[in-house]
Amino acid sequence: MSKIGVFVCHCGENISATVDCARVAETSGKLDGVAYSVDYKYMCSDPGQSLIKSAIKEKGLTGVVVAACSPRMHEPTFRKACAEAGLNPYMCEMANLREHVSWVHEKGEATTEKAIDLVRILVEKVKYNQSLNAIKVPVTKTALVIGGGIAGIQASLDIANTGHKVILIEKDPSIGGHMSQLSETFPTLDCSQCILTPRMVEVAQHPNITLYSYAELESVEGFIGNFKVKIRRKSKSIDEKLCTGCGLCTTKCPVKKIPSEFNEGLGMRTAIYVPFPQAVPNKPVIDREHCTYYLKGKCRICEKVCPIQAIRFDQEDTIEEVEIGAIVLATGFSVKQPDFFPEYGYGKYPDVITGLQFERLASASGPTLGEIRRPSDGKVPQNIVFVACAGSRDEAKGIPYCSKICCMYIAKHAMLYQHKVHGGKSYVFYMDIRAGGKNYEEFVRRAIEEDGVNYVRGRVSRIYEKNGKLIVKGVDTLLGAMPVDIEADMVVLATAGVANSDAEALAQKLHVSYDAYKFFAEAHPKLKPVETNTAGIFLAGACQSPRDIPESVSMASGAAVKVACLFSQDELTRDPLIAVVNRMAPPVYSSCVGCFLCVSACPYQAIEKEEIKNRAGEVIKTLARVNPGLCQGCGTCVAFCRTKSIDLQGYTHEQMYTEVMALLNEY
Amino acid sequence: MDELIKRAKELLEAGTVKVVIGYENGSADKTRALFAIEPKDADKLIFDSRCVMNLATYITKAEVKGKGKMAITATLPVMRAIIQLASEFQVNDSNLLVLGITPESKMIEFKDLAEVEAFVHKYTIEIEAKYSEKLEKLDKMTPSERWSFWIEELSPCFKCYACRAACPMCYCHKCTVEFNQPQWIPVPSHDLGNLEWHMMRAIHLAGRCIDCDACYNACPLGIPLNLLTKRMLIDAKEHFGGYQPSIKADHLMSTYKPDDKDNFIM
Amino acid sequence: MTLGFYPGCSLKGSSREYAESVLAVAKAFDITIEEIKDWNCCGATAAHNMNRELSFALPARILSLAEKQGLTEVVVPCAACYSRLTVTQYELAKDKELKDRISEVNGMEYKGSVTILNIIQMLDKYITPKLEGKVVKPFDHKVACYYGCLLVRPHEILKFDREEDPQSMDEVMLKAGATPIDWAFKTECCGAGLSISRTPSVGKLSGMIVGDAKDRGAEAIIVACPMCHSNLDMRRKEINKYLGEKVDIPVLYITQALGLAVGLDRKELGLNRHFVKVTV
Amino acid sequence: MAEFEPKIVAFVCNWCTYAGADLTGTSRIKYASNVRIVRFPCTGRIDYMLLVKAFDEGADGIIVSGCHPNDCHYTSGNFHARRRWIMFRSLCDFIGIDIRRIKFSWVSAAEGAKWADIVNSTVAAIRELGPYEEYQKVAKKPVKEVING
Amino acid sequence: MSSDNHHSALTELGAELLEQSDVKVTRCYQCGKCTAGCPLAGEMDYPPSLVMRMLQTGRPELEEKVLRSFTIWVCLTCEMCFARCPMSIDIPKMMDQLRQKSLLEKKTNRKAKEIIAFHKSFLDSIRYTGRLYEIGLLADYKTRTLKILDDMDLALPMMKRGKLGIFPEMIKDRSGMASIFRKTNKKHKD
Repeated sequence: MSKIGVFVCHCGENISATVDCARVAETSGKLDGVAYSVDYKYMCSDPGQSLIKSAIKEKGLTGVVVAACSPRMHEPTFRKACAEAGLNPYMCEMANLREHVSWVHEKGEATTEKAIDLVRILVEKVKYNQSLNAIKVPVTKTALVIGGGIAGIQASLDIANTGHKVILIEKDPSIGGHMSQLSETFPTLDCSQCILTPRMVEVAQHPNITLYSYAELESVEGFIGNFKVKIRRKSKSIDEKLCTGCGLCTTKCPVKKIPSEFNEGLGMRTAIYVPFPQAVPNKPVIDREHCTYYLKGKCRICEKVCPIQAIRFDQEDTIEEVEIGAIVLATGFSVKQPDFFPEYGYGKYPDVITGLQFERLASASGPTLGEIRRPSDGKVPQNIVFVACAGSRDEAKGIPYCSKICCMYIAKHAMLYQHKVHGGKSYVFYMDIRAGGKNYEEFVRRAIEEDGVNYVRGRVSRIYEKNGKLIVKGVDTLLGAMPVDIEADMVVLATAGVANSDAEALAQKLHVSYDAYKFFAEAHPKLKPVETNTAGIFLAGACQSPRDIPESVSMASGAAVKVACLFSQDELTRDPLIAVVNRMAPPVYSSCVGCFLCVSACPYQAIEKEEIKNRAGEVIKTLARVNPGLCQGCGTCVAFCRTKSIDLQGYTHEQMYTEVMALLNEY
Repeated sequence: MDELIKRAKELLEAGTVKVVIGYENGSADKTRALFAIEPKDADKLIFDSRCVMNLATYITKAEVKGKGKMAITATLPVMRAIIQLASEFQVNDSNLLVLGITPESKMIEFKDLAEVEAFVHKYTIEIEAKYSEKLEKLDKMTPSERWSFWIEELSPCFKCYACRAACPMCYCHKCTVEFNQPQWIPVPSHDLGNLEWHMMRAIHLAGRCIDCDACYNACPLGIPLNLLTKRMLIDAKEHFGGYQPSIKADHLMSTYKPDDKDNFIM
Repeated sequence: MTLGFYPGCSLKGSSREYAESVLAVAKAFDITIEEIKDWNCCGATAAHNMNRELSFALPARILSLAEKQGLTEVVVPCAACYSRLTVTQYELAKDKELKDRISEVNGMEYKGSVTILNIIQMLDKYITPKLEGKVVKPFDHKVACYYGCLLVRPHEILKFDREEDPQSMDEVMLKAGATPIDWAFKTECCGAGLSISRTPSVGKLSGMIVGDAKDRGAEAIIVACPMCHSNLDMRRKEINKYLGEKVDIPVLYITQALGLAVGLDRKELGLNRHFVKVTV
Repeated sequence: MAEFEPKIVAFVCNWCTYAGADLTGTSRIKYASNVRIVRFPCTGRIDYMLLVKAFDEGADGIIVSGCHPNDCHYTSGNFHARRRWIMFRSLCDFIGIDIRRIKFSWVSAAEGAKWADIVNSTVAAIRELGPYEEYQKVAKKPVKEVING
Repeated sequence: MSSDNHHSALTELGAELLEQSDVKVTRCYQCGKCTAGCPLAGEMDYPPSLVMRMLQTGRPELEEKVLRSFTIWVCLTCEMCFARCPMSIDIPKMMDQLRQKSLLEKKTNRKAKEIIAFHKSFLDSIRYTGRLYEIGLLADYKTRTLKILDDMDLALPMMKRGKLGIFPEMIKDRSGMASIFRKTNKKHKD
């Protein structure tokens, strides 16, 4: 006979505001098999947990149902509490009264009735729960960091400094990411490259870090502590061991008119190239899409000029297979590209540029050596307009969110412009100034008060060219919505920060969740900001949402600590929620008939054949067997088995059947 | 079928096989299964148009299998069943020899099951016209009419399980209906239980049924339950390009294609 | 090949040259045009400004008549009529209650089965594919294609071309041998419905359009809407007053320009009816 | 007379739709309270017999929901599920079970609003169809009557 | 059961706009892009974004000002605001609704007299003939507004060019047309 305890949480007022918690507890107390029921303000708090623990001990409970928030939030908390009181943790289930009831329905009879139903369903399920023991698995203490921007660099260095091995992969020829493209950084105006390049060099020289530039993730298998990863190392067409990085080849390459990615198309590069002078590794790659030899079969000038014969035209991509214990995703973000703003003429008017392009114009290492000159004719713009929220906070264009970093970099851009172009006039069209951060607001005030940047509150409707000027049709909403037209020489769009175009595919490869905008999803918005829903995979930087440098760096260090925590253990425990093939007394041994159709249904190749032998060693029956190390507990085999011979612990036939029965019996 | 008798005798005499499964004359002008163990038993072997029972049903039975290597008189449906069973690891070359009978009533002895498979693949499974018409008629009905049709048709069923016994694919030691923790299918012969039993049987045969109609032929009440499996056969063809029993290929329902149709999914 | 035809009021009155050129071009390409019998006015701006139900009832009656007549495709050359008919079709498809109410008001069944084509869609579907070899007198001029408002907006409902910097007219003109210019006022409003009641505003709005076309060297402005045409052509006095100079760039319907390119007679195309003399 | 309140059972996977429904809550989006969610690890685990059981027990409508193609936490559980649903749905239709009462959907962890929409539209659709009396008439038929009859 | 109470933040007018034209005024975050692109914002007493703001406040005196505004009549329905609105707010549809409410409650702006007169003349023309009779429209408009001399310089050349028909085009089913006007005109008499 079951003795089940039901613990109904008010979650402050989050649940009790619309659900009559006392009635839920009272009604549940009358259910068959329920020995104790109570409601309490905060069940997850210390006194709340003590309430559960003492009830388990005093009433000798055999099962526990906590009716509170989502099990995805607190199931581990309450299972741990049960274990501490001596009850097997898998005898505890949660009814989701907050996310699935109180937060989504109005106060009323029907809402409380639903809460009671959910509790009853779980009470019935718990009756069929079984004590289970956690599974132990070993840990491979090497981390994979994907993406070599500032977040990936920081995470790699931090993990490497705890004494663990790191493999850092970067899809471009050099690490550095967007930060290496920036001119100065807010709110201090220190030079981006000056603070970044020492870190890049440290990565290259660190004994614990293996850097694979020009490499991408091919595939991932396995699970926390035990990933098997394939890395595609794209052919650089050079012998990296031989190449000294002298750069002779890049000066002699005849294909010189390729828009430089590093300079955001404002400068050119050659087909064999190093993206920028401070690149790490500082060795060239051949861009096969533009190289004359690969296109036409002739040229090979670089090969002729190379003093140490390091060019390898026939080099092929290689696949590196590595065993990994944890993964940090630090793949960063992109900015929206042309044709997204037809009303602003981006892509049509050369002097309408993006913020990232402005960074290159303002950078001492950029195409204009830091002078603000407009792309069309190289003139110094005397009137410049900065448009905030170009794409961001624009639901109609599919980007309702705030890109967060633009308010600050616009202030920086306007400030840099005023510093560099004396007598120039700058305008910022903005809707709100979001400058929450240490010394951020002060920085914006400085731009307005000391550098004389004209901030106009309103959005720009259209930009068009007239007699060599860019007419910016805006509005000043603080002047009773007065239309404002400005004749500008150059316009800078604070383009929205968006997820990389391959983010979705990468997320699918790794089985991590992503949001509606393809940014990777954290496991909990507050308490698990660097974890993903897939154990052992962590997030750092702007791949999770647009963020600035200090935030990316702190997040990277946070992810690194999570990896270090994981690597501090030699073994991990895993939930035993896995499939099991039933066993029976001889001569049947199992209801499994060995058709093995489950084998192809299993996504993890976790089902094997097991031979039952008699004393003479003859095979008398062949059955399916689930390898507990490989099974991840999806249950695809369970629903497929005709004889119901496989069952899934934690979600057994009896448990699920009972839930459905309980669901409707007293609906 | 002198040739068949002769070969069966040889096999038994030589000890190549321990049992030859075939047809013999039964009562009331019907045929029944023959299990020839002694060479002389083989004299009773017959083959004619009355021999429609699917003998493959027996090759998974412990009583038959336990005797040692089997030889079987196999018409096309029987051969199909054998291949399906081989793909489900229930029979293999070491325990079965096939004495095939072609649709032209000629005997061929197959070297191994791979040869049987090649032979079977020469013929695709086609739904007979009389059934296509019935299915079409049902398709034209409203769902409510179909519901009444089936409730009425299935209502007399008293769960004798003759259909299951006759089906070569129903070889499980413990059928879902015998699973009582939980009791998936209600035990009494009640409309609901009947419905669930036949639905479950049909879906378990999806991608496996070789359309031999043995179930229908065995049903004492003449319930047209083979319409259900035929429907599954048509669906398999329409949605997934159909299937042929094949020893090595993945099973239709335990695999998927990333572009399986999902226009019904919101 | 038979195509349904809804001319609308302007094409029977102040813009009859538009109708003439549409019919002439259709004839030249062996398209039989069948006018909707007993058609009524679509209600234009006045109806939707004053009375929502009426603004759906009038276009719905037109579409019901077309259905009754067995027409499956109807070309609506006037951009304003095109907009009203399409909006009505969209709203009635979305709201069954409204659809039933309108059918009742009209005393006519409305199914919503007719495909509505604007003039560019008609040209793209039936004429430009057959244009090769037929252009005997290429319209060899720099042209500013003016789309106006109602041909492209709201995109959500019309789903035609794109709202900013549309290209479909430019492509047709390119095939007719013209050089379409890139300019900034393709989709700015000419003042439309306020032509009579607030003429000075119209002078300014239309003036900016004609001014930009002139500044960029256009030799003709190409339009697909009778309201745009009357504002840019007949209001030239007010436009010139706004611009402070005399601008005599002619305004042609796209079907007129296309007609000239395939060698149709100037009079047949109604070019003699313009206020600003067509010198191209 | 009180409006008919359909009984709806939702079979959802833990990683996408359950999490999506959690997000509906976190976003405070309101929806009809007629639905009861049963949590499965994956749509691949959802036994079609459970759907039949839900009707047996008096459900008027069923929602089955999981991860979008390629988003499955277990790589391919949803693909397997989809293939089974195709066959199962067709069989139901052939038997005469009203398949308008079984709604299949993909709702990701990011689609809180979609979950609310799915529930609301399903409730509205089932409300329009009315109680599933046709099925209930068979399900609730006493066993005895069959034996005697 | 769930309720649709989440619109409770709206005023009566706000709720009406949501019901009739799918415009939820609270969606506007006052970026001003509609005003920035409006061809006639300069001639309006309240530019479109300001109208949105006034409606958002829910203050009866501001709602009243909107209904009595010139803005709603000078709006051309050029659809530019809707096309560029980052929140996809259908301002033109909302304007239709506001105009009709203004008419119904007899709150029309005095400066809009000519515009309204033109619309009325236009609809009258259709009511009686089924189609627009341009000369009739002009004559009627001129009687309504006493602007006898305006545009006379256009009329003659138009006739010369065959652009003005002397006689009205009439549809056959004129009683049907009259019935449509009658049935849709329950609310307001002009």
